[in-house]
Amino acid sequence: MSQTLAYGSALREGFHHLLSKHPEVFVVGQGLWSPWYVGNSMTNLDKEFGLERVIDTPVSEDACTGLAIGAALYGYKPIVIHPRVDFMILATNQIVNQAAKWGHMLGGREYPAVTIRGIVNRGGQQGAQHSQSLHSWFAHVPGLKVVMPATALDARDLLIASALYEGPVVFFDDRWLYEDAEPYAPVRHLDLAAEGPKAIREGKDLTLVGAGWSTQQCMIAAKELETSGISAEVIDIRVLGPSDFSAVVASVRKTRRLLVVDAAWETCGLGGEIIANAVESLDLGTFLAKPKRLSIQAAPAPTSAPLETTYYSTVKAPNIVKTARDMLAKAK
Amino acid sequence: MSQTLAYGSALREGFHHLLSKHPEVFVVGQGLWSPWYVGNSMTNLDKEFGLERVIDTPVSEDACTGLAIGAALYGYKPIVIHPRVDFMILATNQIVNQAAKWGHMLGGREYPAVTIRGIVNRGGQQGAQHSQSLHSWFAHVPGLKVVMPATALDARDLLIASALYEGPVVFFDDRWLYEDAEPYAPVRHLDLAAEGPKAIREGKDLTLVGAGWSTQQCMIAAKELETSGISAEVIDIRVLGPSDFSAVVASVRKTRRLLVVDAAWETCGLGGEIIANAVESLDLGTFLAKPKRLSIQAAPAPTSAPLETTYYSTVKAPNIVKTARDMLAKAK
Amino acid sequence: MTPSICPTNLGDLEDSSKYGGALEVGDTPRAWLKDALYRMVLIRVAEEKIADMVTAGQIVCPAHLAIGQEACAVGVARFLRGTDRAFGTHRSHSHYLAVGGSVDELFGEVLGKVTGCSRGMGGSMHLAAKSLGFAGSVPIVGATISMAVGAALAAKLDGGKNGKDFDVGVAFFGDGATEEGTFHESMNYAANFRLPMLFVCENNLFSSHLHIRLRQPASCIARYAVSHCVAHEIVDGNDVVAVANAMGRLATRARSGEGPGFLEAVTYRWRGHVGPREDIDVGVDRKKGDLELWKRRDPIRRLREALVAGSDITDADFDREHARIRALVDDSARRAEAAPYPEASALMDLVYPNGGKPKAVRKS
Amino acid sequence: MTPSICPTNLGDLEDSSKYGGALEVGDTPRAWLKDALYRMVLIRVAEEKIADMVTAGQIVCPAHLAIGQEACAVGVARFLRGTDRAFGTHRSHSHYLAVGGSVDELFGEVLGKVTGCSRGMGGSMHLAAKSLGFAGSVPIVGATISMAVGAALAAKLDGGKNGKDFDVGVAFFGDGATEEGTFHESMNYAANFRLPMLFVCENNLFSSHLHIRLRQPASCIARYAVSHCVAHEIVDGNDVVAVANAMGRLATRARSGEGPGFLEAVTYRWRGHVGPREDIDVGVDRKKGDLELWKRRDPIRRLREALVAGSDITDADFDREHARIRALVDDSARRAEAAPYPEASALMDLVYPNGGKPKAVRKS
Ligand SMILES: Cc1ncc(C[n+]2csc(CCOP(=O)(O)OP(=O)(O)O)c2C)c(N)n1
Ligand SMILES: Cc1ncc(C[n+]2csc(CCOP(=O)(O)OP(=O)(O)O)c2C)c(N)n1
Ligand SMILES: [Mg+2]
Ligand SMILES: [Mg+2]
Repeated sequence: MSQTLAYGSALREGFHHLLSKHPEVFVVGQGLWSPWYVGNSMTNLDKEFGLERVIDTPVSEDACTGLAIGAALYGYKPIVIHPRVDFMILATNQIVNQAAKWGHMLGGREYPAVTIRGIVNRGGQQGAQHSQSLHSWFAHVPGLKVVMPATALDARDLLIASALYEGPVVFFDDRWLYEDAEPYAPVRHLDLAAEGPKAIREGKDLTLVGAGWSTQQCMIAAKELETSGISAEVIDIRVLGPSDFSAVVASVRKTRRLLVVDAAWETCGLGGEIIANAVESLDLGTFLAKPKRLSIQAAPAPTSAPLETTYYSTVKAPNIVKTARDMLAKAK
Repeated sequence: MSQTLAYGSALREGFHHLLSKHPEVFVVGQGLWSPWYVGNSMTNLDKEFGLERVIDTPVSEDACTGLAIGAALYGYKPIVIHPRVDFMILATNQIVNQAAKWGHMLGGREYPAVTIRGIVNRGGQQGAQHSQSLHSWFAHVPGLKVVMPATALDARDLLIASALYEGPVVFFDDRWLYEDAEPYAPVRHLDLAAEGPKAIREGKDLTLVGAGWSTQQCMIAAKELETSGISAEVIDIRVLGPSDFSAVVASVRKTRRLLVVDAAWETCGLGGEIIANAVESLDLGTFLAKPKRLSIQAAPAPTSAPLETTYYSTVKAPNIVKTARDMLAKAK
Repeated sequence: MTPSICPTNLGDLEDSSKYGGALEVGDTPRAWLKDALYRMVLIRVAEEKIADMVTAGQIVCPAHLAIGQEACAVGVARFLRGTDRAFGTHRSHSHYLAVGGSVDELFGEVLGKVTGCSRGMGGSMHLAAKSLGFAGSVPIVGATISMAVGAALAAKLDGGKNGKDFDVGVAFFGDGATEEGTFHESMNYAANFRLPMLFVCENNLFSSHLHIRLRQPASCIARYAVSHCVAHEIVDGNDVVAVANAMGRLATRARSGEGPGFLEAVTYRWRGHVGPREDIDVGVDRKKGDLELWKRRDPIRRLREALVAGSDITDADFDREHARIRALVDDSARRAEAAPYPEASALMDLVYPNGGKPKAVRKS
Repeated sequence: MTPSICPTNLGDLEDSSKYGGALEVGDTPRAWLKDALYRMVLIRVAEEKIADMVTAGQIVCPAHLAIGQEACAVGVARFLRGTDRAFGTHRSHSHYLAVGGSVDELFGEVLGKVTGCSRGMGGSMHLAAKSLGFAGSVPIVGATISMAVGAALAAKLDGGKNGKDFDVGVAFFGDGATEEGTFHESMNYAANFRLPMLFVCENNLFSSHLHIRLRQPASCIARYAVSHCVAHEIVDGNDVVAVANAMGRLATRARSGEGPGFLEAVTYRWRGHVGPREDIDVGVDRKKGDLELWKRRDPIRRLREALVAGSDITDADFDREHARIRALVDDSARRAEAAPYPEASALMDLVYPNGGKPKAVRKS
């Protein structure tokens, strides 16, 4: 067992755990018999667990997802893999109209215990249709659990918790995190219903909030801020839907400054949600600076190298640092 | 010409205008050869303009939408009709991956001048899959204009402006508004790029913000509040995407209280967006009360009569009135 | 594989002047025929009652009636068992009742009462009777087809009971649903993975207001089965014996691991697309006379005539049983009207399993 | 309509040991054959250059190469004109060049330069040359098929030029794309509305890493055309003459209002699904020997041999022209490398028409 665990390997360990210990789990989606389609997050699972439980599929996102929902109603706990969120869009009807609502509209007798994994896979000049992170959409829809791990251990343990959860989960992981490592720890058994945002770094001057990859940018920024004497608390959202942002509120009550970083478009997104929630939950006098959010610019992803660099720069650590400094410099 | 114009008839007048004056406009979608599938909003257009320009279709939301986008690249200005937003979900890929991004990712040489109309059609115990209003989703996506008229004249004139706009538009109208009438006025020629939120009622104590049907609930509430001496300004959002909420900000600067009503789910929705935007744009000292939003409860739509009544009650005028009174009663 | 023959149009099967006589029942067990007859009567009578209650304003939720199509559901149900996994549509009262769904719970559901099969949360378009083999129904057209394929996959993973006696996934859907891409994706999946799956298309020639000739280049839907290399049968969907026999053949193949089957049952709905009327919302080019002709293909009358001709029942038997069923349905409706609505708390409590609350932490 | 014959497997067409010889060029005009030969060489050489530049790290964006498949694009292009409306995929360098797209703009685009055909905003997967009949390409699998159908609808609404000489919509797509439901929806639309539409499936037997036998129950895609009542032709996609002739027949029908056509061109990609390698990302069960055999079906060599055999060209002619093309491609690549990137302002200015700014108010 290695001393550290990287995010990509952690996901694989999560799948391995699930397939080893839970005969009712199977995985289905595009790229599962390929050695790299989904990075190193599922390598050779097909060889280890067989083509019956690690099912590669035709290019049919909708049916693939519906199939998993159906199997989930009959004793299985399938995990659907969409190698890109952009492709998962073709399964929106199955996720939003069927999985999210099945339990409620049929009287709560059963819920499809399906996990729908969408991989955020962008950069590398892949362009507009290979770049999206639409987690805010799914957080908008009641009936879905929406999970977005930022750390290797969470990637593994929240994947396991998602797969074992009794209802539908949309699970986002981010290829930009696959190399991020942290000290190894054995599997923690989490009940997804009990999981939510939490502080992963303590601080007193400012609360940085991120989800998935942007959480790690916040961590980098927090370390940088520390060098100039600014103590930033970092809240990792982890579970976006159904939303419970009380950890953010508690943190801001203490730090009195809120900066949300969401590596996605701004309008009707997670950043605004968290700010609105904080403002509704706290006395306005709490805030020593206006709450702020950093988002990706409101454009499709470009491919051209310099434009792509600009495109992602707003949500990267240097801009977080700069914005945080401004917030501390300014009066209320 | 009648003295008043109702929302449903106004839509029909908009279509009639477009089909009469603009040979490049055609309409395509489900129910267009039926006398009532889309309420009274398109009655007999097929008879008047022919089955070649008023095209009823197979049950294929994705292809129907893609087809319109394709025709829009070749000189036409098609309007796609999705009789329910719930069905439009099956066209998400075409709307979000193709229409929204085509212009940008292909270098801005051309944009598909397509209007995609989704009808919000709910209540009447229709249940979870016949009830959704996902306007916030589309406002999240750069490249789309998102339009949501609240009044009869706007329904007609913004429909015309949407169809004649040079890029893709998602247009939401609401069956609950079809009987709402206002004094007749001839067609105003609007440039959609110049349209946005605007005050449709002046007031000084409180800003109520709505979009589509919720705007009318705000208007009813404003009249009711007037009877108890509270003067509410009402901002009608009209255009959600790309967002420009400066009219809201200007109003709140004056009234110093903000209550947003969005007849949809809360998390990552329009209400939070408007609140976040106002908080970012105004000094926090501006607010005499914490900004607030009213949304539909975070559940799929139930069918059972009493539950359905409860479900929609949070965004109806009586609850707006009550909430506004509370906001005025409370200190900051 | 060698080239196959692909049908195009339905010919006599869509000709309303054909197939009007008493059924050929052959050696079909009489006991089942009588069951089938009265099961169809139950569906007819229950839906007529629902129609009346809609007209009277007692039922508000949209109700899509399968009156005239009863033989499809009842014929298919003959070879289903409680562990099978059938999924329905917006028009599924017939499917639900055909597998033995409770009449009380049907009326409870359409009235939005807590006694409904979905505890009043779903109404007419959300029926389920899982322990009887009916997994559930929803109105998004085509949406349950892939779910049924997933249930078939689960059945295959289960491994079958006696060696290969797989449970089957069943998708009921209409001709309109075959225009949704997901139908084709699902067929390809089932064929590619050789699943114990049965596709049942009730081709009633209409999707809402549009006749199939306005929506597709040919009227026979089974041509898609040919293209997906799925075994198919095409039958008079108003002949419960023909439906059952064809289903039996396809189900036998599927259960023994030979792969999916496609059943096209050609039929006709008597009422409007939604609602109780025979003259409203029936179809833009549907004439009154069309319905008169199609009524001569009444699945109930044709079986009744065959059984009376064979002296298996008398007309008096039939009338007595019909009256008994009518009384039973009326009672159910009354009980449902008297039943309570769901608690207000159901709205939020049913969104997530266990009301969204954590359970004890699991160990594994 | 009478029943049709539906093909299932491709037989010899997917047998890599078949079809290796010189082409039968028949009475095809020699001038066009030479054009076709050198057009294929241009595609080959340009993509080899792109492959090298990817290997060298000069090109970063994902590049899906059609090396080995050149005859499909060039054969189809024979009967296209600038007012036609072809749409492509992630693998569309060949389509773009086949209609005459600028080599400078191709290299500009894959390098993300403002000189690119999409001003550097899209890269390899977003090519367009609209005035030449190539509307655009995108990588979401299947996504442009319905758009092409819409362009065909527009052409039909335009009314055709001489009476019925309609422009056509053309969708290029792969075998994998036929697994997306939208493909079937689009076919049904085109058939139902009898549109001047041509579906061109380059069946290269693979979708990414998976062979068609792992994804579909049979290898011939044209079976779907049969089910949708769309006229079809199935050809050796490495025979540019066969492709062109089949396309010609289908295009003639479509232009004269007889409805859509479906062309299945069976071919093989030599490199990986994405990227330059012949041995990486090629397919999970693809062996080295498979490619060797398929290379004997090289569309370029087979046409060259036919033309040399017929004394239409000499080997020296070919070598000279090949070298000229190579130099031209190298020049284009150099110019593209030297060209500027788009202005930073393009990122936001191109999101909406006219930079999102209002125009003067219209009157009508
Ligand atoms: C995705 C979607 N699109 C459209 C509709 C509207 N709709 C409800 S039923 C129906 C017709 C379906 O026809 P068919 O499948 O033949 O079933 P039938 O009504 O004839 O039983 C349509 C179009 C819907 N419910 N869902
Ligand atoms: C909707 C969607 N799903 C999955 C992908 C990933 N993907 C890119 S190309 C491809 C294979 C397509 O195969 P085919 O259509 O046969 O074209 P080919 O690559 O063989 O030219 C896949 C699955 C995608 N781009 N879009
Ligand atoms: Mg039908
Ligand atoms: Mg392919």
